[in-house]
Amino acid sequence: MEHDIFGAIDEKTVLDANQVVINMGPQHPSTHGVLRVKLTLDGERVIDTDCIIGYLHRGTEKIVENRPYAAGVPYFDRTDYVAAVSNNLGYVECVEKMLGVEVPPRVQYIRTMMTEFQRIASHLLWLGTHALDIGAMTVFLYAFREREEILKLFEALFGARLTIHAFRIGGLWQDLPVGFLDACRRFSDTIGEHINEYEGLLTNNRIWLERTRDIGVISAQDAIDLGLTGPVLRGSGVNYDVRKARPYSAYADFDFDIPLGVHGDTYDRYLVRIEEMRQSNRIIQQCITRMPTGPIRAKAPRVIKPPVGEYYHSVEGPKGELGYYIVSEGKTSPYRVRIRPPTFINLQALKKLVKGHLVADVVAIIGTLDIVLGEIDR
Amino acid sequence: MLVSYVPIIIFLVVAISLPVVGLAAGRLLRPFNPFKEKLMPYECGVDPEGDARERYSVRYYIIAILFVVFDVETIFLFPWAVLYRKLALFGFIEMLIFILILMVGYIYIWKKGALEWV
Amino acid sequence: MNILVNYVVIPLVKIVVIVAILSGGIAYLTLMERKVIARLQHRLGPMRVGWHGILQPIADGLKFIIKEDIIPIKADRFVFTIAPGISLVPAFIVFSVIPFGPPDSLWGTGGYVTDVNIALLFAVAVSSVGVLGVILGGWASNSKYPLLGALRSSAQMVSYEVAMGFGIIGVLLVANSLSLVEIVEKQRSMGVWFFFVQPIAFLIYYFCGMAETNRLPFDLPEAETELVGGFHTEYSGFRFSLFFIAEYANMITVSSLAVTLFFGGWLRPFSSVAALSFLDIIPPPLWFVIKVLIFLYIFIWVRGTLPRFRFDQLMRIGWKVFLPVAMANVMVTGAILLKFL
Amino acid sequence: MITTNHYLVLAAIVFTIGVIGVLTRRNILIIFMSIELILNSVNINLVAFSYLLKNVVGQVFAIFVITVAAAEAAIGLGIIIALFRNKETIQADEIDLLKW
Amino acid sequence: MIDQIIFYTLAFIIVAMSLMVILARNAVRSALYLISALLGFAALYIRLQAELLAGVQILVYVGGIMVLFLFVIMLVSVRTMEHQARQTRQWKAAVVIALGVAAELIYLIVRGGSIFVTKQPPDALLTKSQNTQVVGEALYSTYLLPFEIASVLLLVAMIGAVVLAKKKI
Repeated sequence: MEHDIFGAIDEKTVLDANQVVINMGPQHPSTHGVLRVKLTLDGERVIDTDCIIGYLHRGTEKIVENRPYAAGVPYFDRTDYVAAVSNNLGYVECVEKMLGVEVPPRVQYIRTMMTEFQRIASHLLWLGTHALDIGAMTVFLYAFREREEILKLFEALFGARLTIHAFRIGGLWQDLPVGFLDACRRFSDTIGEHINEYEGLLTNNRIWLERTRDIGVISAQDAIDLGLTGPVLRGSGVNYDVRKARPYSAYADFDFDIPLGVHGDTYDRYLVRIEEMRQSNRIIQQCITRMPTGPIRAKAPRVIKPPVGEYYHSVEGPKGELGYYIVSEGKTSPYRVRIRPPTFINLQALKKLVKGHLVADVVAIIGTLDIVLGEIDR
Repeated sequence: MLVSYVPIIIFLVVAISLPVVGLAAGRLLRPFNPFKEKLMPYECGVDPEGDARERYSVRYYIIAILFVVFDVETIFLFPWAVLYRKLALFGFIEMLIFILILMVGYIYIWKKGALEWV
Repeated sequence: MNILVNYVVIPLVKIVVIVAILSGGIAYLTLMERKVIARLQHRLGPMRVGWHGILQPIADGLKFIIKEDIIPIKADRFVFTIAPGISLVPAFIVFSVIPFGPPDSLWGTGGYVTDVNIALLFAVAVSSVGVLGVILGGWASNSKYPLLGALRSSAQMVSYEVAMGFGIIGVLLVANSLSLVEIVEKQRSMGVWFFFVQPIAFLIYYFCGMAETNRLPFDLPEAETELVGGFHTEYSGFRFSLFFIAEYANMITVSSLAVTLFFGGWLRPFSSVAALSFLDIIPPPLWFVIKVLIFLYIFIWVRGTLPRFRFDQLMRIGWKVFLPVAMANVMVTGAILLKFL
Repeated sequence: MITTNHYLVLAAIVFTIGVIGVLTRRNILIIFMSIELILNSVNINLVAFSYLLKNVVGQVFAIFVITVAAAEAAIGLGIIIALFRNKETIQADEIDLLKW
Repeated sequence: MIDQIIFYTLAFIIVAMSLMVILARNAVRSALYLISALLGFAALYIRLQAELLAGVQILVYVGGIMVLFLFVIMLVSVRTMEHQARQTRQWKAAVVIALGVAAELIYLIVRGGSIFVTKQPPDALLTKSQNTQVVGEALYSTYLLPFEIASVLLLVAMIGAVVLAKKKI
């Protein structure tokens, strides 16, 4: 402040830095599980962060390596435990790829439809908790109201709600129950309105805008460099979606758009996810109207012994590119299984995103990354 | 009318007795089973890093100072507002000068960025 | 002897009644809050204890009393113990000056505990003491989240207190009295509620009141998603409930003062219109309660709708929007009043 | 009967306590609080005389004293903070250099 | 009689709390005692019919200045000082001097007391809803200049505080 009294603000001179180290998590209401973030604060400003993970490590990959291929599926219910269907799809398709099995179209349509339901459910959970972190508690309960409907559909088809063991290698456990498609149609007819409802509470809300605009901005280049995928990447305007880039299941048959953000801030990621829900609904509607008939199982060997080799297959999970890398030695259980968990990689961005923001923004940014610790720690 | 303050004293006594009675009654009813982990300061389930009585940002202090200054300003406004009808134009100009002088300081701190939290 | 009856016995009865109503009111305010928010969120709220959860507040209160009361090992025990009291007591004694009925009501004893001639100043001053409880509570816990929460909280509370004070000055310019009874009487004699004279002052007052009571969208001090529980993170059991009660008592205080200053206190709507005199069937204290309930409802409604501000935004609004607007409001009101003098 | 003298004696006692605090304590913050005590004892005198003489001037001056106290606290505590950041101490007798 | 009870109770509170202020080990405790003393002063002002002043005392001192004190106590960590000596080395001499001053003051009051000993003034001085007006009238007419100067003082305080809080002086 050596210049004249109305001169420019010199940040360093006005206020002094006193650093305080504070632990956010593992037992914190908004770190979404047992993430521990060590924040170095100057007042309310974040100078540095350190993520400490591993509180939920269960050794999923190692367990699966000691099980027959078919018995591995339920373990992947529990990695990203709010998107079990997507996880199952990735693993099942990977094993099918290893075996060279071609699944019937009806199975592919059902799988695609359920995966899109799962995407909506996962995004709803994200929306609810993200909004709750920023203080809008009502959105949380609205979102859970619709998520409940999806879980009911899961229960009808798979017999469970959360950890559902959705798909079997080579097909499905059972065909669609009577009236299931009607229930799906009822849901998909109303979800659009409900999404409008959430948007009514948030999208143009001044406080919401102030809390999310220009918070946690990441440029397209940085996002690519960090290996981000999913809505976090697309929020920065990079058009990469596994469903379009390397279509799997029945995605090639459907008409849908990939929403993209512009600024790469929290608000854009919010908009991208909201629009993704609408697009998922579009896919669901196409699935319902064009649902083919036919068998629900492919001719897969009873004892699964894939040929020797390395295989990688990835799907677009709700949170990003979810890849499975499996090495087979030709035995009944895999030699090595490695998951490419999207949120583990997305979480890397946290350090970069929060630097210079306030404590309250840390919460918003953790929310916008949409992390699930089950998947990060595996 | 000094007596009209007596009820306030009574109210004060009643209001103070409420938490005292509550705490005393609770002491008879509630369990008491402390152990080390329970009595540790909360820091999200891990051992605290360093001492909590660190020094915190000076920004809070600036806010408090500005508050005290403006608080004193309001105490001059209270009698002024009550008397306003009597003081009329004279009072208006008087207070205008008073507030304008303080406005200089307000604009200064605004320009200096003391009101920014950044 | 007369003085003893007038200034000790009768007020004592009133105080006991008010404290009882207030305690019960606060308990049921929590139930109201849960029920209203539940309605907003398509759910039922408490349903188990009693018919439609009607006994829930009693169960909550009991639980507060029988829960273990933990004092952290590093805490300053003495300060830790009295801090909630410092929060609670001012929140309660403000009601000694708030009038809920005209001077001739309640068998001629006056619809207030006492009518002092600095009532408004007293109310503002006493409610400004409550912030000490928050600071001391956070400091005494000797833990990071409470300390950070206490600093935040008190910075927020004092910031908005300034704008609130300026907002009140606007009313004072019109009313020319610090006595709350006279302010209401003035609204009757002028035939208009001060809200219609001083709408900007009211908005500033009410928003600042929300900030003062740490309610959404200004609930940062207790923002559980950021600072866990803010200044009361380490508090449990009955001590915690004292902070909790203080917050709700402050909500009622802010609403009561808003009603008294801007919405004619105990007066029925359009008190100057004789054609509406059938409204007098509802006694004045009830009118007061109804109005207060409306404001409490708005508190809850806002909580169910809005996200919360960030700290820098909160400070910016307090210091850069509310304060200048409130100051301008005072001077503009003064200038306009000059014409009528 | 309570006369003005009573108030004066009370003020003198508080004043003395304040002076003792200022002279003996090492903690600058407590020294400051003692100064507040001294200012308040002065206010008692002003108000007591205002009551005795039936003249409100004493109260007006008490208000000015409070204003001064507020300004003094603001600046004084500002100095303490500046001092603390440079010297890492708030003990009065450790701050004995005119320049550092 | 009631008058005596009021006075001696308040006087006892004020003196005891003031003593605790300078005896307490911890600055936060000191602040707490000072708050109690200040509230006692406010009550005394009400007794002396300075109602406005009592309100101002609570608003500015208890709700303002003491908040500022507590903030500063939190900003400069008090933890380190609790184990050190409370008093300066010259404390014995200081107490003696202060007591000397006190003796002198009280001697003056007692000797000159007859000037002030008057009958208790009747409460008619300032009747209901008058105090604020009367004080205000004096404040905004006769003492106009001090009033305006007060704003300059506050201006200085405001600017000074911001300047002092910067890193380098």
